[in-house]
Amino acid sequence: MIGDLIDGPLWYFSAAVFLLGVLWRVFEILRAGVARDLAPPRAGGSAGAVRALFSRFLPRRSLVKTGKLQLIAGYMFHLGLFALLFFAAPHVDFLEERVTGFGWTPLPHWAFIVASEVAFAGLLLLLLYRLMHPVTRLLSSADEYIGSVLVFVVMLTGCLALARSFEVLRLVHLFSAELLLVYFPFSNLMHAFTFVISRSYTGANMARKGVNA
Amino acid sequence: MARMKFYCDAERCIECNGCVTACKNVNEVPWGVNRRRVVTIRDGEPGERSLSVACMHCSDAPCAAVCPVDCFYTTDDGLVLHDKDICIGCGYCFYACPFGAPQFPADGAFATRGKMDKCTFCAGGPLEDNSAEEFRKYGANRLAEGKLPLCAEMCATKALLAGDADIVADIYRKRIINRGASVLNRGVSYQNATLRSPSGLSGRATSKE
Amino acid sequence: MRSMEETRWSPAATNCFHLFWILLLAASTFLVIPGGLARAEGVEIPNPGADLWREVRQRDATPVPVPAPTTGIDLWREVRQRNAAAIPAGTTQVSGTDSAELINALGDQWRRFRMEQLVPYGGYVLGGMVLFVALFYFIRGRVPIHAGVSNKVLFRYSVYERMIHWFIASIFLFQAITGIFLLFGRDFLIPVIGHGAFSLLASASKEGHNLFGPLFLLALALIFVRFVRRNIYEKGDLTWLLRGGGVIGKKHVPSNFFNMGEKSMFWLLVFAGGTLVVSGLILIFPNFGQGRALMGLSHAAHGITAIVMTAVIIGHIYIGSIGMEGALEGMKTGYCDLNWAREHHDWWAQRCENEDKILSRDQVGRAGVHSPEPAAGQVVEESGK
Amino acid sequence: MNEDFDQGLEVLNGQIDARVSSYFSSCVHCGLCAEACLFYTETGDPKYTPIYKLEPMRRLWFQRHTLRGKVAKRLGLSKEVTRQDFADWEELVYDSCTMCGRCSMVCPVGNDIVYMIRREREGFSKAGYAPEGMKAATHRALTIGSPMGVTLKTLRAVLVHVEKSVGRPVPIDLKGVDYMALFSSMEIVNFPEYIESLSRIFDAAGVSWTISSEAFEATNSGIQIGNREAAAELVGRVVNAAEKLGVKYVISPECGHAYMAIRWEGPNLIGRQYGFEVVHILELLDQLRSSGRLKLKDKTDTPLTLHDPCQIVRRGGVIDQPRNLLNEVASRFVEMKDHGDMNWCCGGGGGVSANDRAEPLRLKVFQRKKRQIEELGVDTMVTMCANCRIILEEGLEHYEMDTEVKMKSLTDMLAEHLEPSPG
Repeated sequence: MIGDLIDGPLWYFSAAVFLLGVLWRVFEILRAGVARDLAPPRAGGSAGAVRALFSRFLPRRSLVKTGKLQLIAGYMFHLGLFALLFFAAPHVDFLEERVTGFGWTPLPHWAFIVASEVAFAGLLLLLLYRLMHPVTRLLSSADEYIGSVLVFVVMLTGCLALARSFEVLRLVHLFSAELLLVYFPFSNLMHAFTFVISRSYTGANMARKGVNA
Repeated sequence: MARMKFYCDAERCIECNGCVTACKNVNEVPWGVNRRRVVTIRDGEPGERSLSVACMHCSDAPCAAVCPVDCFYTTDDGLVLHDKDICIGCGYCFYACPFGAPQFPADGAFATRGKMDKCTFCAGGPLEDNSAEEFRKYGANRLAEGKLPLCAEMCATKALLAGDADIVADIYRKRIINRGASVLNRGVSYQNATLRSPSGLSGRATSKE
Repeated sequence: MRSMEETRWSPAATNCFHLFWILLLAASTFLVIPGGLARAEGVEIPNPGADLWREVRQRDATPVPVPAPTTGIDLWREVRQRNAAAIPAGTTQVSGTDSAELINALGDQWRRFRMEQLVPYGGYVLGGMVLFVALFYFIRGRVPIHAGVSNKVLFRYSVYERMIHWFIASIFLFQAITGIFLLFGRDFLIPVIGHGAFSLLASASKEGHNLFGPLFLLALALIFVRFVRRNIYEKGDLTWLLRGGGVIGKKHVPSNFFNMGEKSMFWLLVFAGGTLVVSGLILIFPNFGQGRALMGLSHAAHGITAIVMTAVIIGHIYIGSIGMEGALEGMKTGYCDLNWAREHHDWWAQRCENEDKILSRDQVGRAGVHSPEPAAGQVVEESGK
Repeated sequence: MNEDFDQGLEVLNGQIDARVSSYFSSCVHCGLCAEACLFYTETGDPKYTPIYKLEPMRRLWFQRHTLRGKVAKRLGLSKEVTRQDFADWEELVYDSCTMCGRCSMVCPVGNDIVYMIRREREGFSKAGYAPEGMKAATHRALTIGSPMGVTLKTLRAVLVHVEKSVGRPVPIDLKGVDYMALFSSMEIVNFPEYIESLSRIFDAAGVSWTISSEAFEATNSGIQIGNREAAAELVGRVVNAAEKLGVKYVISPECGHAYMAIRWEGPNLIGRQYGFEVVHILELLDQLRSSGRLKLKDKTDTPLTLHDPCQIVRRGGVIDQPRNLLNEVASRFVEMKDHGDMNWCCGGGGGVSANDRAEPLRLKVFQRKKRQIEELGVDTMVTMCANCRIILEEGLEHYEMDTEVKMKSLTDMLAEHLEPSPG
């Protein structure tokens, strides 16, 4: 049956594509390498890399006012998604069963729903911003729209399956998540991993010059 | 065909909650759900009466009428049962039921109720009789075994009667006859509490209107 | 050449819509509510304290009989006949909301309201609205920009305003569709797709509806804060109403950034939307111990306002899309055609002209690419405040 | 310079290293960098969004460095980067970017956008798509020795005046001294008082220094236009001269990109470390101040503010030194709202000042700086970059603010407050 396919082979396939794809992309990026900086540094780069890795989670003050729409919506989406992805009871169960082998304390049901509401509001607003603002409309390519819509579809099917009583709804959610997993490594959804590399490079480089990036 | 009915004799019910316990036990009803309950009126006052109530298996069941997914059905025995595979836990039956029979395993925020649960007259559900799945979802199917609901079977004072309406009516009629005229002449056995005495109307007003 | 007929009728026809909404709102309120009320009045819940007070006020010393069954047989009869009025309040060992109540007094009325009024009349209203819009379109056609599309535009909605508009729009649409499934699905979808499939759809709709509900509150709050100042009624609005939005007198009634119809639409959204949100929250948070009576009433309020709101939004979508040339542009790009503004919001257009705020399409660039927002250093005052 | 589009494309491809790759992978096109760029905020035109300026490079990266891009290109879903793209983007890459690096500071995923612009320019200049003004400046720098055409003769003429004014000879080609000073052409031509100030301060602080007749020019058009060979040649001249004179330090003057070129890019351009250290003049002065060799007197009570040259402060790391020094000579020093590593560029960096056709745009975006000055209400502005200074003066003149706001060089100001050494 198609359900068994989605729940079994397709899941393992998409998980494998995701894992290998992400590893391949990271390799693809690092392969080119970076020339050693010969200029005598003011300070070590590693500390700067770590600092930038964390400091860029917060916006620069001068950007808070002009960028507030993206910032608020962006935080809502990312924090909400993080909470519901890793701390929703069904996800914890799923991860324990299929991935980690151990579980952890999930959010109470109401908090899970609040998190998804926050994430939904954020994603919708971000998508609308992308469509409405001249800058993002100019910048955005099919990649961004496909990524946003896929994430939205995964979240929506998840929300429709909240009752956890219809196998079909769960499979639809799982299937859309599998699509996302397969698409992920080949799109700029990769920023979920590569931001670490980008921030570290920039942070290290700027720290050598004596600037807090 | 038989028409299954419950009858609770309020003259006999002593609010022991045995029926509630029996129901919970035989159907392994989850925590928080009570398919049957005993309600006492005028508790501790003259005229106190108790009734054990559950789903009355109405002929024109409001729950079935309002259900948006049409998950209720009436069996040949006149029982109103529902299909938990269809139920979406919306709670409409709970608003409509006059007896408060529909129960939900949860009443969490964002209307997380779970599937509705109610008295099945110990007749299980739409699944295969006495299968494990039927028991998990609906509880016991005693009717399929030729037994009556355990609540009535367990009733110590035989206040709660269950079975074919005709037989229940016969039993009750006999009781009335045996109880004699005193019962028929309402309230003589006990204190007359039909009328409320207007004792408080002779007081004085402390201010003008 | 456009025919005289078209020229004379089209603006009036547009405004006819707004008038229609207001009438519809009023009509539906009168249609549905009294039925519910009449039944509510028929209920008598025993209340000795109130009775005593009534007797004192009426200086009536005659004892008032309270119908209360004493013997078991009477009690059982009242229960079977769902006669809540005859049964005194009880107690029970079983915990739970309303579990000490033997009879749910409003249950049957709620059932009759839902099955005999909300579903059929709601269906007529929504179906009628769709039919009305379709007929309107086929008879009157699209309202054109009479002076033609010009090369000049006016800045109408900022990015943020367009964002929150489409935000509330998408949420409303989702809620309306899922709500319609839940309300009418049993009658229309079960015969087509069967119980199992519909149950799946209904479960998905219910979960989605409950999850997106609170977001509608957020969206409504954003819309309210942003647009309220431009929607306060002003002097010319009375004229607009008196002339039926242009239907009487058959010509356009001058208006500001928003006309009377749009303002009414806004306030309807605020109040009906507010009702939807409040009643919806009562329904989706059963954990605060509210009883069946309150939830039943909330459901009724939710149903009525949802039907009215959806009908109005059908009209709103019609005017905003195929019904009127140039209407969608403002919400899509942020700029509206100058001629459109002159024909529909002439006071506002005039003020923009006076303040030299007319832009050419070239300035605006590729479909609203240029945006004179505060960030651009060229602060454009949001008009119509 | 031989220009060739295909070679340019290959050079551009060669510029894509792991950093660039990770930056493009991380970018989600959120558009926040636009809010940090004065070319966007002042014009409102979305094409000036920093990351958009990298579109040709991004497409090349996509097609040659990602699996998906390779497939997409083969299927014809991703358009080839063409001459037309280069022509269309030339304005974005050169005219509308001062490489100020403000965007790099705000990117949520930490992309160093300027790093990429710098590399994109390598490809563009190789392909011949660079502004004529910048090409000519680079040509003059390589042939004459200065982008403005300043020769040794010009310098000597200026030094005559300086010597007269200071009353001592200016040391030229002195071997075995500690410091070798560089100047930007702008200083030699427009602000010779800098040389005078330097001379006075060094005399007072007892610094042994010299000027090399072979390499006194600090500016480097090569890194502005994006031409590694030219840049390496220009850096090499300074390195050779300094190593020939055997100095311990080379002083980078009050010039933004000159500091970037000699301090941070230089060793990487010539592929080896220097036999000397590079210090910015203000680094040196602050060092002298803290060690007590530079004594300053008479704090002025005129309210003044500091304009941070991007390449020295945000991209160079000389952030606190100018503030320490300024606080020594001014009692009413106030900061602008966005300052230090988040300052707003004057609009003339990154070669834009050498690019005549960019002038109208440059003057338009100057409004950002103008607003900053107006918000503060201060009538004296101190800076430490001759290019910033000239751009600011031009901007103020254009907006007829030159009567209200005066520009000053920080080094000159320190020289004015110099306490003569007792010895």
